[in-house]
Amino acid sequence: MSHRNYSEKIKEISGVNPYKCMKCGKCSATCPSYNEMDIKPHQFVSYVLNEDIEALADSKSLWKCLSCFACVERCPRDVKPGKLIDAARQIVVRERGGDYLSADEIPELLDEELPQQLLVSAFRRYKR
Amino acid sequence: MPLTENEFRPKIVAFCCNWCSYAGADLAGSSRLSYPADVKIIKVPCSCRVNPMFILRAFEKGADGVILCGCHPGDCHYSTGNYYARRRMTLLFSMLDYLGIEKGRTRVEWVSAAEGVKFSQTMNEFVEKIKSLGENVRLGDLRCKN
Amino acid sequence: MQRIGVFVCHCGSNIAATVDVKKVVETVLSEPGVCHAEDYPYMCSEAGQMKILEAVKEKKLTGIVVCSCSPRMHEATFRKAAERAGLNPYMVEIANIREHCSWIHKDMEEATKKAVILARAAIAKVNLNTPLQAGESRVTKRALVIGGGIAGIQTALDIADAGYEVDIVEKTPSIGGRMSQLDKTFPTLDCSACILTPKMVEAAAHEKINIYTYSEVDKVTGFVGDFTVDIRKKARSVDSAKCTGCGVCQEKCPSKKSLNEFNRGLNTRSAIYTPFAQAIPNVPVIDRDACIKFKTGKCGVCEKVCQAGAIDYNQKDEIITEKYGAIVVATGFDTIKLDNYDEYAYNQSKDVITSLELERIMNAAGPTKGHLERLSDGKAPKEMVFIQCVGSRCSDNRGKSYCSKICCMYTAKHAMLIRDKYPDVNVTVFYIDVRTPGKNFDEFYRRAVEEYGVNYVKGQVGKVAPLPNGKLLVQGSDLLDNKQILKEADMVVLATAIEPEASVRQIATMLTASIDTNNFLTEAHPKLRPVESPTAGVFLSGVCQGPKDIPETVAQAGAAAVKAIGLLAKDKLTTNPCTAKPDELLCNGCSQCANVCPYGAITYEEKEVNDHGIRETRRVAQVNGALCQGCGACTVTCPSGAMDLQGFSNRQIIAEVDAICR
Amino acid sequence: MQELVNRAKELLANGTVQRVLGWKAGDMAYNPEPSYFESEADLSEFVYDAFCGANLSKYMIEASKKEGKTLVFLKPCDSYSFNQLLKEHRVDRDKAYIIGVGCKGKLDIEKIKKEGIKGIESISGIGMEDACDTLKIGTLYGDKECSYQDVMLERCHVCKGKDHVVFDETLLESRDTVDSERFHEVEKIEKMSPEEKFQFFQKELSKCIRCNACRNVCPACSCRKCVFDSTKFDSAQKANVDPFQEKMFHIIRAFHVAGRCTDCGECSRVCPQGIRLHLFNRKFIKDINEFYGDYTAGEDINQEAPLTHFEFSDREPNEERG
Repeated sequence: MSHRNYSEKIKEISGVNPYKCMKCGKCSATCPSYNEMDIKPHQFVSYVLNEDIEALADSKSLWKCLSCFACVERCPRDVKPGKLIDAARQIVVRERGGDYLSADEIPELLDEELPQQLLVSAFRRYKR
Repeated sequence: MPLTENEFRPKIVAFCCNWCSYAGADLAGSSRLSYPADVKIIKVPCSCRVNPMFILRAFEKGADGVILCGCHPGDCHYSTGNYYARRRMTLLFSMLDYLGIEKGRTRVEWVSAAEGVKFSQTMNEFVEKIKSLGENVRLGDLRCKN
Repeated sequence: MQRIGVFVCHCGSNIAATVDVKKVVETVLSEPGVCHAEDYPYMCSEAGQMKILEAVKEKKLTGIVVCSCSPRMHEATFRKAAERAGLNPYMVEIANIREHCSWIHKDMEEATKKAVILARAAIAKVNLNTPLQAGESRVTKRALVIGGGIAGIQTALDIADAGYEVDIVEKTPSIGGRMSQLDKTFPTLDCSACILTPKMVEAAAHEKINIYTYSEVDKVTGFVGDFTVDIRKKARSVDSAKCTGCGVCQEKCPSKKSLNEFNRGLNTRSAIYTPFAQAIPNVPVIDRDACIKFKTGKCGVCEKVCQAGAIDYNQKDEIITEKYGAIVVATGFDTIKLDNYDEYAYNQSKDVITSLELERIMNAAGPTKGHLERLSDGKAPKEMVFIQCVGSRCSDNRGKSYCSKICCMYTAKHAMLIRDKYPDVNVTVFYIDVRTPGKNFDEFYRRAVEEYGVNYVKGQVGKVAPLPNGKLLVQGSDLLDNKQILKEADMVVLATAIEPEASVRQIATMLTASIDTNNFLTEAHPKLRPVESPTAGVFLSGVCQGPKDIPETVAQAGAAAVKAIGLLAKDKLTTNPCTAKPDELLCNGCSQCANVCPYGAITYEEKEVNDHGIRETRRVAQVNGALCQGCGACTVTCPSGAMDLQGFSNRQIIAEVDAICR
Repeated sequence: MQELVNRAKELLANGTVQRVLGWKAGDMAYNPEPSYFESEADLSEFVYDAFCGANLSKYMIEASKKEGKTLVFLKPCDSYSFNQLLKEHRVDRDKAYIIGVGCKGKLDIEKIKKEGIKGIESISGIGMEDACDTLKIGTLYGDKECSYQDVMLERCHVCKGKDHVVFDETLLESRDTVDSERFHEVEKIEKMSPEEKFQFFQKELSKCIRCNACRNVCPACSCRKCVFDSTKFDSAQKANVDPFQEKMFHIIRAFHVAGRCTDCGECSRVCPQGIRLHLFNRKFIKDINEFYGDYTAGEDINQEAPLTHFEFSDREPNEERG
């Protein structure tokens, strides 16, 4: 796939119109993983718009996003950076193939403190 | 969209009230929001001016779809016109449906003067819908022609 | 048979680039009734209009079709041209081949085809046009201003100064509006009350101005030049004629727990109260929901202490019916509710406040007597954070899509005032953009940064969290530094979006004035008629039309006044001739049309008619042409087709349908 | 029946009324026709039996213009039509003396003929004093019998009720005749596919010969001049010039009487081609009831009519039924 196609694919999966972003930075202000990210949430949009998906795919941010969706919740423009990065992640996972998490491993990983939601998002992230 | 041969181009009549929807169509124009040329607009002072006879007439003369646009309920320039139009059209459309004229061929949409985008979207959708229904052959004459 | 001339406008390249105008001219020549067709680069120009005049003369035209821009743009122009040529102006029809054709289609062949069809429909209509004569109606030389804020006051003063009677209807107990709640005003930092109070006094003292406070508009009927309005004077429970404004009743009132609306609910007031010291009129009202006398029947303290004997518990709402020629809406704004914005902790912490609340805190007459302090513990703040665009510029459904326009400037004002009065307080402003178009506005903002050391950070705040130590943790981002910022603040001020006062929707409905999805009243034209409503005789002043600061509001208030004066100065108005007209011979007298007429324009009378030699008395519909606004509701209700609408007759519309479907 | 004649004679004699509007015996037992009776002598031809289906209320429009009062006999369903005309100011209540007459269901001669009974010479068992269970029919081919109920008019099977909504006095007993669901037929059509619906109505309407009987008999079609006869809509009745009205006649007519039609069933009764015209009107009635609450035209003259009234919360035209 060309860069353009990747970019379109991200828009399609996420259902986000990145042009709506007004660059207010509320997503970055909201993000709990901000300090661990190399590309910051408010920058996701420009990577998609500039069709620089490779950089986004190679970024640490892809795997640092907790999918907490605070940015999705608070974005005043319905741009939802969390969905964009989620889409980028899905593309990478699809391309890479293989499962990074099998259901058999779950019991071992279970922890009283662990929110159920995390399992769901882990499956979304690490399994085809 | 250039004209291509054999492509079905529906005839669509749009009645627009002067105060909201006609202005909405103007705004769609000045904002260059395109919709198919199949749509031809007739200006009426208010949606309540549209007599069911006009709609039947359009179908009889070969229209494939008729849409009526007026101010949003509550925003009628004449206060109440669109409420009457709403009842009339509800009954007329239901009757046409009863006679076998698919419901998708008739539509009422409330479009304000500020809703150029909605106007254009509505017309795009409506034309698509009519294209999917194909040519209207039913109301040309409700009786057997031979 | 009409003799119709068709004039196709190029509109420069606006039309001609997409529509083959020559082909349109050529094609329409074969339409029935058409005996002349030509094209011209700008039909609306003087030279273009001359083309019409010449053709009418040479070809003895009886009807005209102009294929051009929207009739909303130039129908009036071409009607006047026809009149100059000696034709009845209503013998003109416009085919809208710009907004409805050339601007939305790209393919020339297709656009040209459509233009021809639109022209054909207009020609079919003109073939059935008949000359129409506009009637006349009288103008009541009195104006109504709804809303007594700075917009309403200024409009009323300007109209009154021109010599016309004006009534102001204000729903709160005093005129003054939002401006009376402000402490200082930008960009000059002068005191709001100091410049507003003289205007309030001037309005109250003006012999042509009559103020109804604590009153609301109940009902509006009629039309431009001749509105009839019912004003509900709510029971004040105090006789304005007797009250001296001494204030003893308020001091002695034992019920003191009602939230003080004027101070945005930051402190309390008595049940009998005047909203603020400079209130006009200086006559208190009794809040009957809070008053012990009204709740339990026992108390009556105010009555006992009032030496003027002005307290009247039995006062009732009074309806005043008055006629007006013009109505100006100046209903103003309020800040939005912040219930949807949990992340800013407005409902969790007393130290998160709106900017309007800060105005009251900074004001000497406010809840803290003008001392900047935290409402939670009364301590002086050291770190203050201002958050911009709270609820503004939001395209999600939590806030408003528009920019509230005034926040950037008043936040700079607040920051500057705080740094000036309390130099030890650090002030940080989180902004998305700083918007300062306006005379001396950007200079003002720059002074806040350069002279007063206000810390502006580009980046919206994501979250405000109350901490156990009583402080507020502000989590923001600095987009230019690419850093996330965590700041412990003592107070957070939210630049809350403004929205039209909630009552405006009801008022707009009564006036049949249109309103947009944000509840702002719609102007007749966004650029060229910004202070008029599309509803004739209704004018817009202030924020009810869109966000504005004080100078803009005052300018618009003056403009609305001028438009109203222009109307009031006329003795007679010409009425829309496109009114309903019954055919007496076809009328059944069934009254269905009268049932649907929103204007009460249809009456019935027993009338002798001559129906092809049969003379008899029949019950027939009569239309009052001055009342009829030409909606056409009656025409469709009429089962016999006796009622028709001039200018939009059944036959005309059917001819258009036929032309389009041909 | 004699009671009616006696009462009419009284009212004529004491000057209460100037004339009587009732039914006159026809040339056959099954075709009495509406008639004025000016004198006692005229009344010898008066008849009221199971074939007096004709709704006399529309004649009261003309009668209202005449000198003095007219005595009119109205069956329960006819009284709805009269009331509706009253609401539309088309009849003058002061010019009418209304005797509400009882009804045991009226008969459809076409249905009798469909039973295979031909050459009818006489029919008995149709008087108001009869049991009205079985008809005894004398024909050229001998005596026949058939069930009264089986040959009743369609409208009587779905009767609105046997109470008069307007009257000065009532005479004769009624009998409940309802044995069908009023909207059953309409519902059946609603369930068809668009193509089936169209086929159905095309078949029905292809029978139409545009004789205008439905329009002429309809009490709601009381316009001084029908739109189909005027030039106001370019829909005038000029054959081959503009066929618009030809094609749309029944739809337009149904819309014109929507909210005003009392479902008196006269249109279907008089149609010489047997078109079930009530299927149009009843569809509107069903929709009105469903969308805007139960409404029976003519029942209460002070009630707001559905098409000249609205609620802010009315349904949207595009909404799917359900």
